[in-house]
This record gives sequence, structure tokens and C-alpha cells, in this order.
Amino acid sequence: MALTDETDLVRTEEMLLNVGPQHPSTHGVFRMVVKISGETIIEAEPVIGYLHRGTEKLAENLQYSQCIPYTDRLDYVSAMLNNYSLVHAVEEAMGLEIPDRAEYIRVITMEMNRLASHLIFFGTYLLDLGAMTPFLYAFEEREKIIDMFNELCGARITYNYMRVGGVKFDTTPGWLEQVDAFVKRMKGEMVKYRQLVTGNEIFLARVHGVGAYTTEQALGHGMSGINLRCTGYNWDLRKKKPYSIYDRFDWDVPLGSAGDCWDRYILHMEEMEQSLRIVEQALQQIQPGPVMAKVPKLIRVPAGEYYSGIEGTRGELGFYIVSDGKDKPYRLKIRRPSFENLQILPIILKGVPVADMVAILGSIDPVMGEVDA
Amino acid sequence: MNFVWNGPMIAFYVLALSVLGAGILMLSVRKVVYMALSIGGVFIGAAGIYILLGAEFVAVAQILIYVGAITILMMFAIMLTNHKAEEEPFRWTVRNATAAVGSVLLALVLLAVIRSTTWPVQSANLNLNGGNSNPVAIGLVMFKQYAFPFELVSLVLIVGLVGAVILAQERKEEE
Amino acid sequence: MWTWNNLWHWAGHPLSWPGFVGMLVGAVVILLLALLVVMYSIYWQRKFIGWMQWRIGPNRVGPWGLFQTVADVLKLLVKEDVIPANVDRTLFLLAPIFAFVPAFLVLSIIPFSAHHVFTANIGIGALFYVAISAITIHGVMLGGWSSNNKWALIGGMRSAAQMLSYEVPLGMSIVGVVLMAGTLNLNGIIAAQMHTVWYVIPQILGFIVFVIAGTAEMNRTPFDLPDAESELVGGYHVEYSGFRFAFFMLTEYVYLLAMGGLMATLFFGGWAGPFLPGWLWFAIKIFIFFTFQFWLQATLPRIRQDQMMSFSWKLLLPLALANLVITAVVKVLV
Amino acid sequence: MFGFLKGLGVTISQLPKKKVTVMYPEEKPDYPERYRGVHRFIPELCTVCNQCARICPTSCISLSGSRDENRKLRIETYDINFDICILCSQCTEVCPTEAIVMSDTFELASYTRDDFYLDMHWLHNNELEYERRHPDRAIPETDVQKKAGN
Amino acid sequence: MFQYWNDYFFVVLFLLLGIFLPVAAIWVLGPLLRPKHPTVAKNTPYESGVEPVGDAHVRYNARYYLFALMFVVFDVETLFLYPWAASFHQLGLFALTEMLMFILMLVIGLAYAWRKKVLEWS
Amino acid sequence: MTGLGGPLFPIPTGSLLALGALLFCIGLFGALTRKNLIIVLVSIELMLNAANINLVTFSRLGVNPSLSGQVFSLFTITVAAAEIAVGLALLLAIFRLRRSSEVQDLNVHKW
Amino acid sequence: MVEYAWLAPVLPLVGYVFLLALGRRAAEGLVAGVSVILTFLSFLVSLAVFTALGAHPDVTGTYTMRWLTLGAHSIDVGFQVTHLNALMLVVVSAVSTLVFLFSKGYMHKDERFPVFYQYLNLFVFSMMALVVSPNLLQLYIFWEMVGLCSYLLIGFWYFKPEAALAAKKSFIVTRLGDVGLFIGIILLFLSSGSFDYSTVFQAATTGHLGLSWITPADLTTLTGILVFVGAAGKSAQFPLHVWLPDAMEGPTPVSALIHAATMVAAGVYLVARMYPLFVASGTALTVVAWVGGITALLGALIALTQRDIKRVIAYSTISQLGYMMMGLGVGAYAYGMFHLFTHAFFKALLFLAAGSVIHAVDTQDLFEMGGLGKKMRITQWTFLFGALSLSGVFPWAGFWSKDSIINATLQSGHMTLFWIAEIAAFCTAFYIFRVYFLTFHGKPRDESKMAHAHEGSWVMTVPLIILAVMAFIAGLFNTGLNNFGLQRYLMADSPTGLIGKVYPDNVPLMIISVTVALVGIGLAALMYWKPVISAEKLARNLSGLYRLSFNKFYLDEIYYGVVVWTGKLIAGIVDFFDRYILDLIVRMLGRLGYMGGVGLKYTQTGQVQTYSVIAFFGIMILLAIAMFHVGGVF
Repeated sequence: MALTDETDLVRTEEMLLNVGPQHPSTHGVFRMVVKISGETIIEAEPVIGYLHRGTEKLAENLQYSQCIPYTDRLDYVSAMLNNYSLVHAVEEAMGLEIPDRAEYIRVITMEMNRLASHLIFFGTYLLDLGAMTPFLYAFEEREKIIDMFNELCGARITYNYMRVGGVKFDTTPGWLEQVDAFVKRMKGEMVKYRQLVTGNEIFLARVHGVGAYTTEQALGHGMSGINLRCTGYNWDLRKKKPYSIYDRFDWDVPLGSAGDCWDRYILHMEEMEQSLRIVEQALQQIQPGPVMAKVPKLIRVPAGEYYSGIEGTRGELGFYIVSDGKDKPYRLKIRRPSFENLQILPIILKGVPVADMVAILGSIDPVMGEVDA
Repeated sequence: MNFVWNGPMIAFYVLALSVLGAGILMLSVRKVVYMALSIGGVFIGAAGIYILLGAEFVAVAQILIYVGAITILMMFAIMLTNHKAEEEPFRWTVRNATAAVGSVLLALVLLAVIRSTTWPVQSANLNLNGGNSNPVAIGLVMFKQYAFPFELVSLVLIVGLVGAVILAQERKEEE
Repeated sequence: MWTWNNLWHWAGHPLSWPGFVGMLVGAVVILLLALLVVMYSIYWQRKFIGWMQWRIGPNRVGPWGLFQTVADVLKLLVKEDVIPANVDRTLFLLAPIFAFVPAFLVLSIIPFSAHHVFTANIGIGALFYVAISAITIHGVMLGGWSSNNKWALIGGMRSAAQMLSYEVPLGMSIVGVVLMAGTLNLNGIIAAQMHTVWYVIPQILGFIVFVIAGTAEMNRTPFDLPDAESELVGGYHVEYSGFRFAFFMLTEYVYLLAMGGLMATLFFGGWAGPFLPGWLWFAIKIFIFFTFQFWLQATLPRIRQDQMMSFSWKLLLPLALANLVITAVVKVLV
Repeated sequence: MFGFLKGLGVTISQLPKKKVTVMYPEEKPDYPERYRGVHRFIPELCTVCNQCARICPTSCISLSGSRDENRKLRIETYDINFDICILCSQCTEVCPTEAIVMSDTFELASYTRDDFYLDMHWLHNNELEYERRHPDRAIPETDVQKKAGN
Repeated sequence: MFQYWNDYFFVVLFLLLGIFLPVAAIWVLGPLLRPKHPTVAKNTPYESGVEPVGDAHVRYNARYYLFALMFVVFDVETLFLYPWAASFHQLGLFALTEMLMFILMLVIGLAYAWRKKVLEWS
Repeated sequence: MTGLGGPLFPIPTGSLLALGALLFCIGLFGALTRKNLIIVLVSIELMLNAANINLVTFSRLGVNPSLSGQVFSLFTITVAAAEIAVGLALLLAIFRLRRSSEVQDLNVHKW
Repeated sequence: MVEYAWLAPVLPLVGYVFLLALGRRAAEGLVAGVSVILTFLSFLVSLAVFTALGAHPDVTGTYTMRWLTLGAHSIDVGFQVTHLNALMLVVVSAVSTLVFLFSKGYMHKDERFPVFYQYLNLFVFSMMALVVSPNLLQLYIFWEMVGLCSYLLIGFWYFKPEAALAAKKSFIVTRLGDVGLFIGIILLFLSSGSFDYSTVFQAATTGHLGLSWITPADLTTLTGILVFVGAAGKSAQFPLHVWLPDAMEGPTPVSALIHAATMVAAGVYLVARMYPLFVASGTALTVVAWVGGITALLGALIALTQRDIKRVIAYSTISQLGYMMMGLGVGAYAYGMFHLFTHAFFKALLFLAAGSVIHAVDTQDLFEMGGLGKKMRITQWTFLFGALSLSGVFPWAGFWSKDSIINATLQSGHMTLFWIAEIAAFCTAFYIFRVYFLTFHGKPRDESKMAHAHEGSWVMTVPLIILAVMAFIAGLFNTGLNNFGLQRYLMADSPTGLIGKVYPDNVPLMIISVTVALVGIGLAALMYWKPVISAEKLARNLSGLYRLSFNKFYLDEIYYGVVVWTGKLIAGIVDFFDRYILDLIVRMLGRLGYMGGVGLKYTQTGQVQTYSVIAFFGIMILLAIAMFHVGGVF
């Protein structure tokens, strides 16, 4: 071999690695092009768009009620919240008064859905880290929630349950009791998860101090939800800008401090307990009554621009409606929290080992349906 | 020398042929990785010879150190340097020719010497290990007779370790 | 001088034809036994882990899914053997064999029963295991390297580094037992334990090191980083398919058997035990080891590469050394 | 220090728990009445009002009808393209006669896309199947007559 | 000596059988049973569903070399521990001090490597 | 035959030594002619192995059979391990400096 | 146990290697902890050896292995354990352990803390190896190594010019002595054919120590004196003592360990080790006695007027070493070693206490201190113990040992030396209590420095206390209490009386000695504690003597005049010869070589393989020649 090739150093050569779109840990069809030197990531570039369906554009040709099934498919693990976010925006724009029972059912379903989504986070995150049993336990509980939703609105994932002015169905007989029983059971399960995972040294070593960022960075990237609260910044729209009937319940906003994977993990777990608290209180307070307000058959939003954001599972989920007074939005812009949260990846992935990549990506917890919309 | 065909003898010839074959294979393949692999054959074959000679501990040491450790180290070294390196085809330069002639000559001389010497014969039932198993006997010899060299071994190892670490570590200023 | 009969004359001491046939049968029996054990350990793994996860595990092929693994093996056998473009063909083809042969070879010294009927009784058994099992590293590393696949490369390198890092504490933890027994012969070690107590009690520290290092050596949870599915999508054998892949799998499970046998021999008195025949005791001990491994697999997340390496060098190795020194000092004092 | 031992305890204690596996093809999941599976269609009730086709967000329904001797609109073709149907149930919501309703059939896998164009007969058969499976949920014949009659 | 050879002959039988099994299964039995229809796409290395970029044969992490180095040194140490352990009860205190010195030297080596960050990852 | 107590050791000493000698020459030839530094090192290992074969042979079949030969060969193996570790580390260092693992490029001492 | 004596030196060596591996940024606690533990283990080993020898006096032994064979002669390496060696091992390891502990506090936060401990460990190893050396060559090697360590440690704060100078000075001055020692050793080897002590002694005592140009008796005397020159260099005997006071520039623990307790005692040890040689030549022994006596007196006189606390103690060391030499010189082998033993403890104590003081007040000038007693109670009391012991007050250790020596001078008939010893003893008591009163009593003279003075941490006080206890009881090892155990122990090395005599106690002399000491103390008290007598006035009245003492008898200046000037003259001549005569020849040779080189460089391809092929081919040719010439193969 001659002395020609200047780049031929004995140092580890850099290698371009495609993680995804067909990769078990990218939570869907997400792709990261990472440049690695040995096991260390030098540069990471997220590539998105594999699941793009043009929801926003489609919505311009759809009536508001027709938009609702499309929102199911944004963050497909917490469709209730997506439904609600849209109908809430429309209701606010129209200034509708929603019946109490409808609001209670909405809160119960939303928080249950949040729970289901966090259960998925819990299961898949541990699967990313190599433990498979928590995944099955978590999915079993999620299955119970989904079965209840199935009974309530006829679908397991894509609920299409909320309507402008209320909800599609009233609860089936005995459904609320089922929820109550589930809440009680779930509290025991939380203890089990804590024993199985939260105390495990290997798990702790994997997540402590990994993928940390500061509040400034998080705010600078427009992050929200748990990904923002893990840095210690108290920002929960349910408290800060109360919508629906969240001000009627007594619950706390769990906060992190270090902004690392551990904080994000534990916030998910604590938020599940808070959701259980809310559901419990809602079950006590709910009264019989109508579930739909009086709304015109053809919904028309007055001309103007409206924005309403709610605390989605992954952060601030907002619908921005530009209306020219017709029954279809002139423009519908969706603020998708997963998309915003993902933006920090290239920064926090720099310099971490490959093994931490999945730990970090998993803790950010993006849902590709939402990112790509 | 009268040849008696028997099991150990056959085993010896099979092993010897494989040792030499692996050695020659090493010199004849061109890819460095293959060379490093074929020398593994030499090491294992030599271990077989040791076993035939009753030196089972040395044989296992040979496998443990040579095949298990040194060859892997070489693999790593190959993969860290020019792992696609291939030898050029052999050319009859003056130097190579001299080396070849010299090696053959040396082999002939050595064989002649071996052939012309009368070697002692030993019983097959010779109890070399003094009633102990081979590793125990080796331990006794090593720690009684060769205690000082044994301590030096640790010195050699630590010097090797330190030297190699200093040499092999990537230095920051190069980055 | 040449006769056929001479072939088996070990310089005048005949290895009789029946003796040879006995050996051959023994080896073949062990081979078949190993394959059977591998199949049913996989089955038991799936069942056991399934039960712990509220599932029922394999249940379709045969009664209680008993022939599931058989079906899997058949499937692998008739599966197309894809050799990707640009691989280093020789190494790619040889790697599974490099991995498998040592795995099977170490079985030759495990004393499955009180009399070495099926396996060899050599004087250096314990070290033989350590030495031979190191060869597998080649297979794994070369398999990963030759695949021309980045995941395989990372996985192969990781695997090699992991196996050689844990080989050292593994070897040292065995030294503790050798120190107690005063012999390297595995049957001798069992015999020594019959006089005293199972070595798991005096050598508890060494035993812990042994189990951890052994688990890592076999690339099992929580040390399954080389083929970490959620990161490396299979690691070194990502490009292997069909029976070549099967041999990597087979290697893993044969090692599980061998390691279980070694553990039973070194720390749990091997085939020794009351009432039951020796081979059954041995089987019971190995079964418990298997179950323990699967239990771990069902519970623990995966450790990270850098943590795993430091764990071996910074904790296990000093622990093993400490165990050794303590054992030696105690032995001198007592 | 030994938190993982607790985890081991958790997993082993799950061994005797009741298994949740559903032996799927033999044992079908029991889906509630509101379940939104593949549509079923009752041609007698359809008034060919086209509301379902209009409300469909994915425009997967196409239908045509003709007037019969009573000048009443009779459905002639009713096709749903399940390639794009998202089973949102909007069509059933707007149907004034509940001629189109959802069933609990969910097995739609097929080797060819052509199989996803389900016509009226398939949908009607689905209705019959459904009623056979769930006699309790069947629409009483009288209702059908009554609704079809007016 | 003969029993000894016989035992190793047994080991050799295992070796041969161990080679025989994969060879028979992969090269003899396999080709009879399995199909072979290679296509370009099938033979592309897996890279998460996209076309592979660059060469996978890169010079990989120099860290690994250092671990291999440590392994060689400590493997040799382990090797010397075995005869010591086996013959320990016949040797007594002197062997203990000898081995302690030996281990001490290697512990110093380990400490050196530790300090030089050889045992760290990045 | 029986004067030594039992049958003779079946393998002739000369054959074993011849094997050692041939292996040594192969290693020597490799060390002198190969271009790649790793292979040169490997060839040197081959020579050490040849020496080891002789050591073990004499330990069993020498005039005074004793275990010293085996112990020596253990030491040789150790030295070989240290040698290869340092040698390969040197190789890495050289490669870093000169981007080559070939012997003929290591001619700093050329005039 | 005796065969494990090698562990005693090796343990500090292990410590040294370990610290070397840890490097320069290791944690202080770890460094000091490892060192102290290893040294303490070493101490335990030494103690075990010591007691084992005490229990079985006949188990002394030499353990060697062949190192080199030079023709008929051979050189061995190994170790030797005798009673003398065992005693030295105990002293060295005990003092080292305590000093190591003390240094943890004293050197706290020093930038090169680990380096300091590396040097110390190396020193302790070398010193112990010196002690157990079985022959002169090995002794010489370690002799130079302790010199090297001393040099390194004196110059530890090399950024202080005085320290660097002092290090250089000590190195050069002791080198003068070492040259003598080396010549002596070579002469002994030439004449006796061996470096082994036993062989040499055998030859010396039987008069077989012969060379062609000198008679055996003269050679014995000559080599004895040469060896003593080496001993004088290391033990700072007149006139080679000048380096020791300057060596006080090093850190105080170093002064305590090396320049008080151990290394400087190596000279004494050497004389004791070579005692049969000295006995064989009476003249050499007399020289030893007189040089020792002069040194004792000179050191004491100079110490009277010094202002630097460490220098006073340094001169005191010189003086006490003189005592030991004198003791050996008058034939009291055991007493000299006994004094070495006690002196090691109380002098180390004094140095460490002084170090504690310096650490607290950050000055070494006696006239800036004062009144420290209230702030540093432990230091004060321990210093007082050391001072009493040094002064020879009953029943402190110094009393027993010093009195034995004085007794021996008297009883062996050296009357002049006896008076010298008594005068020196008086001076000793005076100057050390001068230091004591100036430091710990009276009013603080420099308030600012005294204000923040305080006791050091336990690592500093514990060694002080232990040493104080030892300074008190060490003397009892050789009293009627245990039937003069130490001297019996030491004499066991040679029951034939080859190594001197012992003398019975002399109670009147004891009383005289104690009185002399007490008078000295009283005078010091009158001048510096309750100033009845003015020190200044006395100095003015005796200004000539005072100046002589204060300027150390102008010895440094004399040295400068004589040694340096002569050296420069010789250097000039050599320089001329070198530059104009040798260079001419060398350049011509060089030119020749260059021409050859230019011609030959074309054979240098720089490729190892080419070289090896050539070498290999050469070997093959040699082989061919051997075969055809010697034949026999075919």
C-alpha cells in the first residue's frame, strides 16, 4: 500500500448509518441518518415524511365533522385528544355551550386515552431498552382501556367519538362502573411497574443523565408537554389555560429537573397516576344529562382566525382554523407536538453512543402519524 | 529408524501435515485476514502435537493464548489498519531469492543434523508428572523451581501492557 | 507392519473396535442429545417466558406446541440461503462453523454422569472449556465483519469485545473452584465436592461472578447487546438466513447447555445427589440453570455497551481476584 | 442496590396468573354492538338519498338507483371501496333509514385489491350473516317492513 | 498414557462430529432442500429499508483494540493462575506470596489502564 | 524395548524435531519476505511455535525428561503474547504516522 | 521468618511502582494511605525478623543467587540478615512509617505530593536494601541510590534557588566520600577476590588481604580509612559535614527521615558493618574515634549560635553522629549502634516537632518565634521529650545511649576524647534548650505569625506522640531492666569478640553526665527563659568565639578557597588538553569515519527485512564454515 491516501487514518473511520425507516426502534417509519465514529454518534439527521398524508390540505375540502376521523389518525395512540382538540377549536370559534355530562365523558375518555398512550410509551420504551415483559404487561392494561373505548364508541383506535357540541354516544350501561373498576386495578398495576422497572439498576444506568437538555433549549425548539416539563419548566395547559372542566379537579403537574431520559420516563409514570386521579374524581362528579348541545346540522364557523391548544399526550396540540364563514375551513393548521419535540434530536444525539440513541428517541416519544401528519 | 504404524503415529502425521499445510497456506494466500486465520490452523495443530506428547496443559495454554487471544488481537489490528490489504504476488527479487535459498538451506542443514543425531528413546509409560496431573505437576515445578522467572513474567506482562497502551491509545492532539 | 487392526493400537495398547464403536456412539448420542436439548430449551424458553407474560406460548404444532421448534428448524432448513452481494464469501460461509464447532467441542468434557460414558475424562477439563470457548469469538466477529453490513459490523465487534472482556472474570472465577478442589479435572472437582459441600457455598462470590460472566459470554439478557434487536436489529447475524443463521442460534443454545453443565459441575456437585440417578440430577441442575436464564431474560432490560465493558473490568475482574485471594488465604489459614 | 431482584420477583409471581391469550381464528373476539366493522346494507330500506356518499370523508361510497313502478327510488348498485374506507361510520350516522349500518366483521385481508370493492350483495349478505350471528341485535322484520313501506 | 490418548481421541471424535454436522447440514442437505432464486434486491445488505450508503468495511473503533490488549494480558495471567490453584495445597504459603506479587503487578497494570482511561468507552 | 519399562514412546524424536525445523523455516521465510507488518509478526509467532514444539519434545523425549521444557514453553507463550501486543500496538502507531502497514515503507533509517 | 526479610525492602518498592503507575495527579489520601500501609507492613516484617532473630540468634543467614561470574570470581545478589541488619530494618521502617504519616499533613496541598511520596518510597526501599545487602557491591549500588534520593528530596522544591544549590552541594560533597568508599571497595575486591563481607573479613582478620604493592596491614588500614571516608561523607563527619546543614532546605519530613534518622546513619552503619576490618587495623579505628570526637564537638559548638531552628538540629545531628562514630572508634560497637537506635527516634522527633512548628508559623528563624507553647501543647511537650532525650537527662533514651558511649571512651582510656565528649554534651544540652525556650516560652516576637499558629491534624500529632514515647523508652532496651538486651542482641553477630567490647555501667559517671546536662539546661534557662544572663552581652564578650561558631568555623569559605580553586585550576589544564590536543585527534578520526559513512550509507535501505536477510545469510555462511571446518555433522 502506498502513502497516497491521506484520509486513511488508523483512527476509527466514520460511518454513515441509516436508522430506519425499517427499524424496530424508530416507532414507525422514522429515519435517522447518523454518522458514527465507532459507537459514538457524530451527527444525526432526522428524515421524516414517510407517513405524510396531507391532512391539513385534505381538511380544506372537508366539512368540520368530516375532519374528525382524520384527526384520529394524527396521533393514533391518543385519538380522543385529537378529536377533542379539533372540536374544541370549532366550539370555541362558534361559542357553543357544551352539556356537563358531555364534558365529563370527554375528560374521562381523554384521560383514559392519555393513560393508554403513556402505557404504550412505558411498554415500548422498555422494549427499546431490551426488556420485553413490561411491554406485554402494559399492553394488557391498554387492551382493557381500548376494549372499553370499543364498547363506548365502536372502535379500538380510531374513535371518531367527539362531535362539535358533545360526544357521539352516551355511555353504555355499566361503562362508568367498568372504568371505575379499571382505575382501581390500574393503581395496583402501577406499583408492579415500579417494582419491575423503576427500581432496576440496569434501567437506571441506561436512563440517568442520558439525553439531557435545558429549559432554554427546550423552549427554543418549541417543545411542550412532558418533554418540556422534564426540564423543570412548569407548563401544563390544563392548569395554565384551563379548558373544558379541568379546573374542577384536584391534581398536580409532575415536574422533572434534569431534563434527561429518566425524568421523561418518570414523568410519564407520574402523569399516569395524575390521570387516574382525574378520572376518579370525574367518575364521582358525573351526572346524568344530555351529551349533545344544540348545534346546527351544518356547522359553519364564523369568518375569522381561531386557535385553540390543549394539553395533548405529547404536548400542546393545537388547531388553528382560518375560516371564511363556510362549512369547510379555509385553512386548517395543526400544531403537532411530536413534530416540534423531534427537532431537538440532532442536538442531543451528538456525541452519545449508538445504544443511547434508541433510549433518547424512545424517551422523546414521537408518534410518526403526528409528525408527518 | 523403523516405522511402526500405530494410532499416535498416524495422529502425529496428520497433525504435522496440517501444521505445515496451514503454514504454507499462510504464505500462499494473499488476503491478510486469511493469513491470520490460517495461522490459527498452525496453532491448533501444534496444540495437538503437545497433547500427543502428554503436555496437555501447554496444549490448552496454546489454544487459550494463541488461538483465543493473539489471533483475535491480530484480527482487531487488521481491522484497525488496512484490512483490505493484500500481499503482492511473490517476486523473485534478490532479497526474496536470498531469503528463500537461505531458508531452504537452513531446513536442509537442520534436517541433516536431526537425521544424523542419535536421539534418546523414552518409555511410553514414562511418568513425567510424578503421580500428579499435568497442571499440578507444572504448578509444582513452576512455583518451586522457576519462581523467579514466574515473577518476571508478570513484569513482562505489565511492561507489555503499559507499552502497548501508550502506543495504541489515540492521542487527543491528533484529533 | 501395516494392518487395519494397528490403526487402533495405541502403541501396543489396543483401543478395541468395540471400544471405538462405544466412543462413536457416545459422541453421536451427545450430539443428538444436544440438538434435542436445544430444541426443547427453546420451547421451554418460549413457554416459560410466555407464562410470565400472561401468554400461553407455543401451542399450535403438536400437543401443547411441542413440535414448534421442530417446525422452526424445518422451516430454516428449507429456507433460501441468501448470500448478500459484496460479502467476503469465504469468511461468510465459514463463520457459523467457527462459531458452532467449539460450542459442540466443549460438550466433550462435561461429565454428564458419574462415569465418563459419553464424554472424555481429561485432566484439564476446566481450562479446556475456557480455551475452546474463546474460539467462538472468531466466528461471531468474522461473521459480523464479512457480512458487509454496518449493523453486523457493529454487532460483531461488540460481541467480540464483550466475549473477551467477560472471558477473563469467567476464567478467574473458575480458578477459585480449582483452588478448592486442587484439580482441573471436572470429575475430580465433583468428587472433591462430594467430600465437602457444594462449592456454591464457599465460593459464593466466585459463583456470582461466574454466572454474570457466563451470561455475558453467552450473549444473553441483560448482555444481549451484540444482537440487540431494538438497536442493531440482530447484530452480527443480521445478514444470515436459513441454516447458517440456525447454526448461530444452535451455537448460542449449545453454549447454554455447556455453561449449565459447567456450572452444575463446578458449583453444584455435578451429577452427585441423593436418591436419583446421576444423569437425572445433572439434568435437573441444568434445567434450573436454563430456567434461571430465561427468567432473567424475561425481566431485565439490556445494559449499555460502555457500562457493560466497565462492569467487567472494573467490577467483575477485581471481584474475581478478590475471591481468589480470599480463597487462597482462607485455605492457607485453615 | 438490588432493585432488579424485586423485578425478578414480579415476573416470577406472574407465572400462575390467568393467561390472556385469545386463540384467535378458533375463538373470535366478542365485539360490542357499537363496533364499527365492515358495513352491512339493507337494500329494502335504502331511499337512495345519497347522503352517505356525500358525507363520506374519503368518498368511497358510490351508489345508483332507479325509480320503480311506484315511483319510489330503489337502490340498484351500492359499492364501497374498502381500499380507502376508514370505517368512520359517518355514513351510518347520516342514513335516515339505517339502511347502511356497521357490522362486527373485521377480516378484510385479501391478496388483491379487487376484493376490496364490495358491492351491495356482499354487504347484504354480511347483514344476513350478522343477524345470524347476533339474533338479538337483528332489526325486527316488522321495522324493516315499516320503514321500507313509507 | 494410553487412557490419556484415548480420552483425547474421544475429544477428536467430538471435533470431527462438530465439523460434520454443519457441513452436512449446510452443504449437503441444505442444497437439496432449499430454493435458490437470488435477485438483486434480495442480495442487497439490510440497511433499514433504504439503499446502503458507503462501505460497511470500515476501520472500526480503536477502543476495541485496547480491550483485546487487556484481554491478552489478563488471559495470560489467568493461565498462570490455573497450575497455581491446582497445586496450591502442595505448595503452601510461599506460593501464596508469589502469586500475590504476581497479582499485585497485574492489578497495578489494571490500575494503570484504569487511569489511562483504557477501560472507559468514549 | 522393555528395558525402559513398557513399550517405547511411539513417535520418533526426529520426526518431531523435523516438524519444528520445517515450521521454523517457514516462519523465517515469511518473516523475511512478507510485506505486511502483521504477517511478519505472525511469521515470528510461527518461529516461536517451532521453538515451543522442540521444547515440549525435549521435555518428553530428551535425555532427562522433565517438566522444565513445558514450563519454558509456557514462558515462551507469555513472551509471545507480550510481543504481539506491543508489536501490534507499534504497528498501529506506525500506521497512524505513515498510513501504511507495510514493511518497506518503514524506512526512516534509510541513509 | 528470616527468609521473608526481603519483603521489607520490596514492599516500599511496590509502593513506589504503584505510585508511579498512579501518576502525578493521584489523590493525596490514596497516595499517603498506600505508602503508610505498605511501610507499616514493612515495619511489621522487620519487627518479625527482629524478634525472630532475638528468639533464635543463630538463624541469621544469607540468601543469594549468582548474578555474574567473572572468571574465578563471582558476584551474588540477594539479602543477608544479621542482628545489626535487623535492628537497622526496624529503625528505618519505624521512623519511615511515622514520617510518611506526618508528611500527609505537612505536604498537604503540595502540587507534587505524589511525587514526594514516590521519592520517599524509593528512598525507603533503597535504604532497606542497603541494609540487607549481602556484599559490598550491592551495598554500594544502594548507597548511591539513597544518595540520589537524598539529592532529589533536598531539591524537592527545586524552584527555590537555595534548595537547588543545597541539593547540588550535598550531592557533590557526599560524592567526595563515595569516591573513597568506591576505591576502598575495589581494593578490597582486588585483594580478597570477593565483595562478600564474610570473605573480606576472613581475609582481613587473618592477614591475607594482600596486594603486590602494599603490605596486608597497611592495606587493611588504607581500605579501612577509605571506607570511613565514604561513611564520613554520608554521615556528615568533619570535614565532609558541610552539606548536611544546607540539606535543611528540603521539606522537614525529609530532614527528619533522611538527614537525621536513617540515611546519615548509613555511614555509622557502614562502619559497624565493616567493623571486623576496622578492628583488624587499629589505626583506622583510632581515626574513626578522633574524627568522630572532633565532629561531635564542632557540631555542638556551631549549633550554639545558629538562628535557624532546623540548622540547630542539623548541627546537633552532626554532633550526635560524631558521638556514634566516636563510640565505634573507641571499640564500643554496641553502644554506637545503641546511640544510633535512640538517636533515630529522638532526632526524628525533634525534626518533626520542628516541622510542626514551621508548618504552623511559616518561619524557621528562632528569633521570630516564642510563646508557641500555649498554642501547640502537643508539639511543645513532644519537643521537650526530644530535647531531654538529646541532652541526656535521666531516664530519657539519650541518657542511656550517650552515657554508654562516654563511659566507653573513659574506660577504653581515651581521656581527651572523654573530655571532648563531656564538653559537647554540655553544649548539646545548652543549645537544644535554647531552641526550646526560644520557641515555646516567652513572648511571641512576631505576633502576626504566631497569631494563626495551631496544632496540625492527627496525622501530624500522632507520629509526634509515638516518637515521644519512643524517645522516652527506647533507652530502656539496653539497661539493667532487660539485662542489656540490645547489646546482647547485637553482640550475637560475632560471639568471638571480633566486634568490640562492652563495658559495665559506671554510676558516678552517669551522675556527672546528668549534672553536665542539667547545668547546660540551667544555663539555657537563665539566658532565654528567665533572662538573668544576657545572651547578647555574652556574645559580645566572647565575640571572637561567637563569630567563629556563628560562621561555622568558616569551613564553607575554606572549602571554597581550597576545593573550588584547585578544581578550577585542574579544570583549566584539562580543558586545554582536551580542546587542543584530544580534539585534534578526535576530529581526524571523525573525518575518517565520515568518509567511511558516506561510502557505506548506500547499503542502508532502512528496511529491517533486508538487514535480516543479510544477517541471516551471514549466519548461514558461518554455519557452513563451522560444518566444513569443524565437521562431524555429516
